[in-house]
Amino acid sequence: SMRGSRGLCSKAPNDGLDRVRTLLQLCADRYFISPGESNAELFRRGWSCIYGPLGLELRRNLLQQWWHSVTRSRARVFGVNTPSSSLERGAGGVRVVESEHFQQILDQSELSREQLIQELNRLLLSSPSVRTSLLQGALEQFVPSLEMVSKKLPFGLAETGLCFQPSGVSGCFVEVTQTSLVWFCSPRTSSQWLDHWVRHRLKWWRKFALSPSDFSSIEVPENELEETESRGVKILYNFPWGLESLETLWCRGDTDLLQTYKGVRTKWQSRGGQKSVPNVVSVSGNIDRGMLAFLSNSLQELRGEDGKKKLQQRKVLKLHPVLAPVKVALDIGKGATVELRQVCEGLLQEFLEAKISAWPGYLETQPTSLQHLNAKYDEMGVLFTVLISENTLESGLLQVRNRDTTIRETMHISEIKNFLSKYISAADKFS
Amino acid sequence: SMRGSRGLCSKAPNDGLDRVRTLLQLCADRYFISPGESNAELFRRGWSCIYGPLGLELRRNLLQQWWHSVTRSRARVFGVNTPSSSLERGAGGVRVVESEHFQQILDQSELSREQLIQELNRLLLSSPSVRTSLLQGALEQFVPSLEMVSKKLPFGLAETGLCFQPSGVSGCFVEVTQTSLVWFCSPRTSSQWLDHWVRHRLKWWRKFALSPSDFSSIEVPENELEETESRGVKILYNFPWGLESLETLWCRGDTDLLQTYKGVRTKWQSRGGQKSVPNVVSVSGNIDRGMLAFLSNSLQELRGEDGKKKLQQRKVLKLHPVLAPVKVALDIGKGATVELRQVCEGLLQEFLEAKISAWPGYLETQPTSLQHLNAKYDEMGVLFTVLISENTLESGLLQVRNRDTTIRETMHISEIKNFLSKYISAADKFS
Amino acid sequence: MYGKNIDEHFRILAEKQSLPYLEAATKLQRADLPPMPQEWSWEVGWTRYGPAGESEKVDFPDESALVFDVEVCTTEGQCPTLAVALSPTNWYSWCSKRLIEERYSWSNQLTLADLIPLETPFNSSRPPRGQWKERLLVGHNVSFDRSYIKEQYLLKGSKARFMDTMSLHMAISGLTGFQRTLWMANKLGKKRGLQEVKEHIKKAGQKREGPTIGSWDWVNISSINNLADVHALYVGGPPLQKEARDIFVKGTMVDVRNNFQELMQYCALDVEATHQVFTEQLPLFMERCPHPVTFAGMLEMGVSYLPVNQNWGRYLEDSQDVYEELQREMKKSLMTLADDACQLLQDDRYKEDPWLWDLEWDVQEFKQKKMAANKRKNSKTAAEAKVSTPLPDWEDDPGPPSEEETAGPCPSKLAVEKLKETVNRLPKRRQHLPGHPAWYRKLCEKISEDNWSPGASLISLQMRLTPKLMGLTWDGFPLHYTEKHGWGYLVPGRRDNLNSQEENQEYLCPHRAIEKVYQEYCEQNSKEQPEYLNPSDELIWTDSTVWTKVEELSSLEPFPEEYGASVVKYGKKFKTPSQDPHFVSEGSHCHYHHGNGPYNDVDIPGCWFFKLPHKDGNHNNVGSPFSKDFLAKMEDGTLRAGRGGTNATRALEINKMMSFWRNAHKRINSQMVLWLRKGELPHNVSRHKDYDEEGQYGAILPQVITAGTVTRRAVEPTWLTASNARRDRVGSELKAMVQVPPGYHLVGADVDSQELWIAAVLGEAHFAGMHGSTAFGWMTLQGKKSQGTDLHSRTADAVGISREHAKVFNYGRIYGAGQPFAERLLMQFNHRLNQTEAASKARQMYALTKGVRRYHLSEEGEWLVNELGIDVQREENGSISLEELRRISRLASQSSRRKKWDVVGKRVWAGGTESDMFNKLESIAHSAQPATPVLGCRISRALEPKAVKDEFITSRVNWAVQSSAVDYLHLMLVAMRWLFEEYNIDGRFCISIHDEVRYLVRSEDRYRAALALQITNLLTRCVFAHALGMQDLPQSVAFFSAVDIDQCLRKEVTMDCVTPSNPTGLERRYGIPPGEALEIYQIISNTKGSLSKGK
Repeated sequence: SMRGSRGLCSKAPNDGLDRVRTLLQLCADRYFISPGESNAELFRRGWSCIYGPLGLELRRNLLQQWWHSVTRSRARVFGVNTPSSSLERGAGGVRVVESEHFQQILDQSELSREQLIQELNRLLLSSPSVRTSLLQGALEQFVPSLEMVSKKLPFGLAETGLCFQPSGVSGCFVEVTQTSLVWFCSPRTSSQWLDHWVRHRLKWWRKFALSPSDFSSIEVPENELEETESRGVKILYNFPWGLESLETLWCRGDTDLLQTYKGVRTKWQSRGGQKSVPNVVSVSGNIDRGMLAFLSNSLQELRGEDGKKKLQQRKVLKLHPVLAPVKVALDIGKGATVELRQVCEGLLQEFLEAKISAWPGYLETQPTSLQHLNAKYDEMGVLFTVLISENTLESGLLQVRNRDTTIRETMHISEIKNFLSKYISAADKFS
Repeated sequence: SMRGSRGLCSKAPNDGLDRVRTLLQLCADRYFISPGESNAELFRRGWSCIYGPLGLELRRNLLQQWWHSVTRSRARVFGVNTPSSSLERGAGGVRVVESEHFQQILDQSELSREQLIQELNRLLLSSPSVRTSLLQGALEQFVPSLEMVSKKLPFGLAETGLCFQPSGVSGCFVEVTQTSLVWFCSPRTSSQWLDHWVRHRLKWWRKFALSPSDFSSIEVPENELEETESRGVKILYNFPWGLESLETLWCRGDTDLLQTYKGVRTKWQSRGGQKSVPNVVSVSGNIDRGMLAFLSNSLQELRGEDGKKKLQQRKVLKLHPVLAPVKVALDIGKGATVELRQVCEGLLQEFLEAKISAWPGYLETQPTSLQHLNAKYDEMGVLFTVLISENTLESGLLQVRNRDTTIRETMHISEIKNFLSKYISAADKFS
Repeated sequence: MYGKNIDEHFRILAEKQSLPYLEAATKLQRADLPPMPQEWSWEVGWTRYGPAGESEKVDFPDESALVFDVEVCTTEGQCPTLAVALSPTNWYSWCSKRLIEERYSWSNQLTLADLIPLETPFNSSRPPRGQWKERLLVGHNVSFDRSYIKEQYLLKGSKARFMDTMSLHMAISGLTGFQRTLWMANKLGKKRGLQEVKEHIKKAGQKREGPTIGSWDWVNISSINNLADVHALYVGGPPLQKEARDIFVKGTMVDVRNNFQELMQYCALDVEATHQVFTEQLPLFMERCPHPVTFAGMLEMGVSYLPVNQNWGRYLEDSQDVYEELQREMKKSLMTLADDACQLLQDDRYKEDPWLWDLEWDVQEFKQKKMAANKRKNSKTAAEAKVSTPLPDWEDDPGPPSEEETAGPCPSKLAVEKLKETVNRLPKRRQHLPGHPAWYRKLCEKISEDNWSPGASLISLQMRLTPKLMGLTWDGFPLHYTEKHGWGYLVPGRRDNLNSQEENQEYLCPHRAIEKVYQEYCEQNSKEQPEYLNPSDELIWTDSTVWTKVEELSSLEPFPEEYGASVVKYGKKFKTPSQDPHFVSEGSHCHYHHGNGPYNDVDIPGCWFFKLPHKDGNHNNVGSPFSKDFLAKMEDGTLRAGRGGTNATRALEINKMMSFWRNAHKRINSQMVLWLRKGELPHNVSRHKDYDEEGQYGAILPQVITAGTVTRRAVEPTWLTASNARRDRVGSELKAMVQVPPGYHLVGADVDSQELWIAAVLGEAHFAGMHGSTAFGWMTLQGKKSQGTDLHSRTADAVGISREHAKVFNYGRIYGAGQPFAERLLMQFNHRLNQTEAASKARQMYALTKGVRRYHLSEEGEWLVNELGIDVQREENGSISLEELRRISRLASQSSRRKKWDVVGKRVWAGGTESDMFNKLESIAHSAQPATPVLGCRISRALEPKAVKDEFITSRVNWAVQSSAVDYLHLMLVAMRWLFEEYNIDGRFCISIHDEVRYLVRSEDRYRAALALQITNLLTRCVFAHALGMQDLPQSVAFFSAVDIDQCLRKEVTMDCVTPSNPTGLERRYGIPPGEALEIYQIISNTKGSLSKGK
């Protein structure tokens, strides 16, 4: 290719980086993320960024799948929701400060330098700090939940939510959407439970992947474990730029609980009267990076040849049907008449009511070639494109194009909704 | 009654406050919120608090319904997601500060008082501020979204997310989960669109209400409008302590957009080439308070007489089937055995797979009277209680108690799941 | 001014205005018709047929006179399907595009191009050479056909006018509503006919024998309104065949295509018949309504036009939306009540419920198939073999299942699957909610239904158990229903039936609980006394509803004053409640409650049963306590919900809010709106600064039958009867949705107390020939509502009722209703009034106003008196009282064998404020050829004394007043047209709603139009005075008290029409500011007193 020889960018063409650039461009072009360099960078690093409608929908789907899989996997996982900021957490960390109040202190000219520092310190300590992970919140809900589970182990508390994490650059934070399961069990079984959850999680990630082997798990070497952790496992994804962790599972022993409750053991005395402190297994993931992983995993670049035998790259986001943010796009063939539009609107309503997310392509009034349209929808990961034409008004027949096969099938308008529902739920069940 | 004459509490019994107390107690007892005075107070004031599994599920259901109703109501509403903190917003507001960095500045003893103040000011201004509403984020996504909608009005951007709001006490913030729809339309139609959305929203709130007329809308009096707002409507709920606003809709004119884009009009020149600046209609709600409204609305206190003709208060949370956090509870009649438990587990699994949220009452091993059990489930708003007994093992027959009629019906185990699915989806459709 | 006097002036105006149309009508009448084509052309648009059957496609029939008929295939929308027209020289046919061209779907929004052109070529809204011609179109119920004519939707231009053979028929030979029933009865034959009459009488609420209809002559000189019967009346010959019509009503377009020739012919035959009818009618009409103003006025009435805009669609949507939401809320409330009531099943608590004790509370047993004996044995052994493993003590966290365990099928799932197999032991057809009480089961859909929804979803307000679920009370007593007596209530305290029944009654009435309910009610009421005399606005009737009521009641009223002999019988005929066989049969009386009862054949232990009062008299059963008649009782707290707190009360409220839209939405939705494209609007609209490119501008042509009643008043079901906007009625802002296009205003006014003035001025002319010479007349001239000196306030004071109620009385009386009507109204207004009280009040009021009857003896009578030597007490004018009359007739019959002497001559009223007026009205009614005093229009042949003798007197009295009011309207229309043309005021007639006229006027001309209206009123009143021989006119009635200049149709220019479907009001929601209401001095100052432009 010509690219290598362009001016100063004389580095050897790096397929991986090329791929990244393609992916990020596609995400910005196709409404997954809001355009802009810095936003793309946040996204690439697995942090919450500004998502467009498709990115948002994809993340919603992913979160929903996570929630469903974790809370419904056993009878003993309960959801909780804790605030993202709290006053009670120790010193340090990221704090939320009201700038007016801060300013007021700075403006008090009667304060000496020392008094000023004292006042500011007091302000800082009285300001709520924002969480960096969901773990602490769940630990605090351990005792209030005991009654609900009849004081019996094991049980788990699940939560998803925003966390603030240091970005690496001093004073800068990033937002991350975390998923967290905190599992309370007996010390004896904690390692077994860790294995159980690793298996469970890895299976989940792979379920939606186009090439499952890009997802893997790795035991954290002992020398990297922190004090309270007896074991750790990471679930990794093989990004074009290398492996990155999507989810981490730890055997945390009993230290966390002891710390949270400052050793008041009676609080969790379970019914049996055992004396041992419950152990904690934590499972926490970064759904923003998970999303990037699935996007990266599902992007297929295919060489296609068009009519004039010129080489062309066809890019398809082969997202899993359950994850795909748009299941079906509705378009009008040639000659958009009022009646055709009416049919589209009716069909769209029908899809939306059946909770099949649909793209109102028919609203676009500028003429586009069918080829361009298909390319666009492929890049959006749209499962099916439904084409309504003059012929539909007479016979009720539609053209339905499949993203994966690119084949166009004729279908009757009365059957399309059920077909789509069936297609999606079957993909959910059998993958 | 005796109440008036009790000791110091000689104030006339206030029905409304009584009701509030009952409601808050019930929410804490029945796993809607985490127990504790301060948490209950957050909850009562319509702020995000620590939710228990039932509260969380209720909020999830509510958010999902909101999302579905807003984004699927018209083809032209798109979801977005913007970060909760940003650097670019002007001075003031609530800022996120890294305390280590802050401390470092304070610790620099070589700095004079003035230098210190300067450094701190710089830190403050370089710290990201957290949003108090979702509006600004959506405004910033206006131009990036234009291409998606072929530069045609109207369209809307929907978002839900955490916002930080002043609590009224200086330096204290509360978290609130907001729902926001920012609707861009032509100046001519903005007032009509406001009416449209008011109707749409009010209808939505009422859809799930037990007594819909407790939800009402009121036009904001002209003298209470801010400069940029030409009209405003609030959707109110009649709480026992008075009316409070759940959702606010404003006709905001074009000022916001002009400010956000600093007057660079070319950015939004729509295809028709009209010169007018699009107007903004904003619809923003507080889903935490909305949840409280539905809880308050659905709490029915019924006088019942028990067998001994003693007056009894039956408390039922008649939550709408779609909202109810637990649709069905599974319990074992007298004498739990391994076999009965197995049936329960199998049934639970079946429910969870069908996405019918179920309560594993059978895990409770301490014997409870049926009356107490029913009372508990009524207070949890559980739609149906399925009782599995010795007889079930023989005939496959279950006892299914309906929350609303309190009547126990016999049903076969092979039909219960479909019955529940049908019940819930029908309630969704016909209410 | 033209002519010698005001009457001539108007004659000249009217003749000038109607001349071209009259000429056309004459041409049509005298035409020698061309032969009807044998073969109809299958082609889009118009085809003209020559005398030899040759056909030619034309743009439109360019003729000055046409008889015309349109057919619409109603199942396929509002688009006209085909039409036939007939001129004096040619036949024409028209086919729509939708008929000829087959397509899968058509737009449901009609455009001008879909309609039938009569004056303009295709794709144009201007006539050839830019000249509109005067054309006359004749049809039967022609306003229906008019609504499919293209040019009629244009804001300006068309000079086509319409003559309706149905209206002509009403004017010549129309029937009153009651006569119509009798006519049908007569036509349908004796047996079925009698039944119809009986049914009508029953509906009207009378159990007494019907009135004796003495004369049936009128039946032969009249008919009901449809073309076939009208044709039979005027033309005769073989009856018209109407069967083909069914295809248009029920069939599809395909059916129409398949029967095209036949249907075209059917349509043409109708046209032919209409022509024949018209030919016969025209001379009759001219003879009976000779004044040219009548003809000109009717032409003008026929072109009403209601401008609407995009807000019409919004209104329909909003109203329907709010309505449906309320409907859902109501249902939800009722379902919740039903659910809550189920709890009474526990411990049989329903037995102690004052309302629900008599519902069906039985439940069913859950059925399973009986197992065969050997099977049973097997399962028994299986059961014995079954191990029941006790739960292990909860061990400390068993840990996760192993990988192998999760890999295989889950054992608990298998257990469930296995159990599911027992489903074969259930019966094929599942029981329907066996565990629920029977009454609840009936409210639930079977789960096998396609659209199943959970809960008591079949419940409705109309069901018998609903009032019980709501715990309704009447004055504190729980409601109860019996088959025999309908709805009533239970009053506790009865002792005579306590012991006898208790053993064998399945359901026992909890009379102690009922007592408790009443006690609580009494306790509450000692605190807050409900106000009973709150005037309820439900009873603010329009004058036409008052008349319907009067006609209904008076047709059944005995005539107490007629003939000496029947007077005696009257006392027996009129049953007092105490003679009702069901009434107080066993002498068990309720000492503390008075009402409609007790009915002791309802044997409920410990309770008396009282019926709810009925508006048509207490012997009628009440079918539902939620009917419109009880809305007022709910508002004043007589009827209230006692249970379920807010749910029941709210349901009642919602019921009220929905009432308007429930009754009207079908009619309103079917209004045909035609939207005009920009090029179809006049330039002054499309180039106006307020013109909105994205807005919609269009019109509705209300289907007004210009003379739809026997009084020649116009009839139209939606706009002419629409009430004003009410805060608590969904959709009641209807009228205000008629909104002007940019650059226009609606200018109009109500004639102040039109009918009262007409009645008064007739009486005064009769009495002294001077304005204000009677007490009644003085009140109409000088009385002011604000000072409480107007007629209604005076009546209210005199009888002690509200002004609104008094208004109903007054109109009723002036329309000729008698005392029984007044009694019934009184009891309806206040159900606590008993019959005697009501009767005495009514008598008092009638003596005060109408006066008392006095009689003049007939020749025969005078002869008798003379012969028998009876000493008769006479007034100055020679009249005698009823007592004297009775004495004379008694003496006469005693002293002779002849049963009946016709002793009565003229009857007069005396002593009341309105006696003279009634004497005048009756003198008109009794004259040989009753005619309106001003324009001389004769009464329908079917009501002339020649045909009906002395029957239908009330109708004739009413006719004299109302028909004169129609003359008033026609005069106004003629005058307005003249002034608009003379002074170049750019505007058109919009609509007249009885005593109200509205014009659509260019905004710059609006004040001049207002002045024109004022002058019109002045001239019209002058015509009345002149015709009655009075040469002056009091200034207090000369002008409208206000002329409204507004942008929409509404009662008051300041009404914001806030309703549940329009919560923010007209101004905020639709941007319509308040209009101006200007009195004469303001108008004079605005126009500098001149009608001329630019002064």
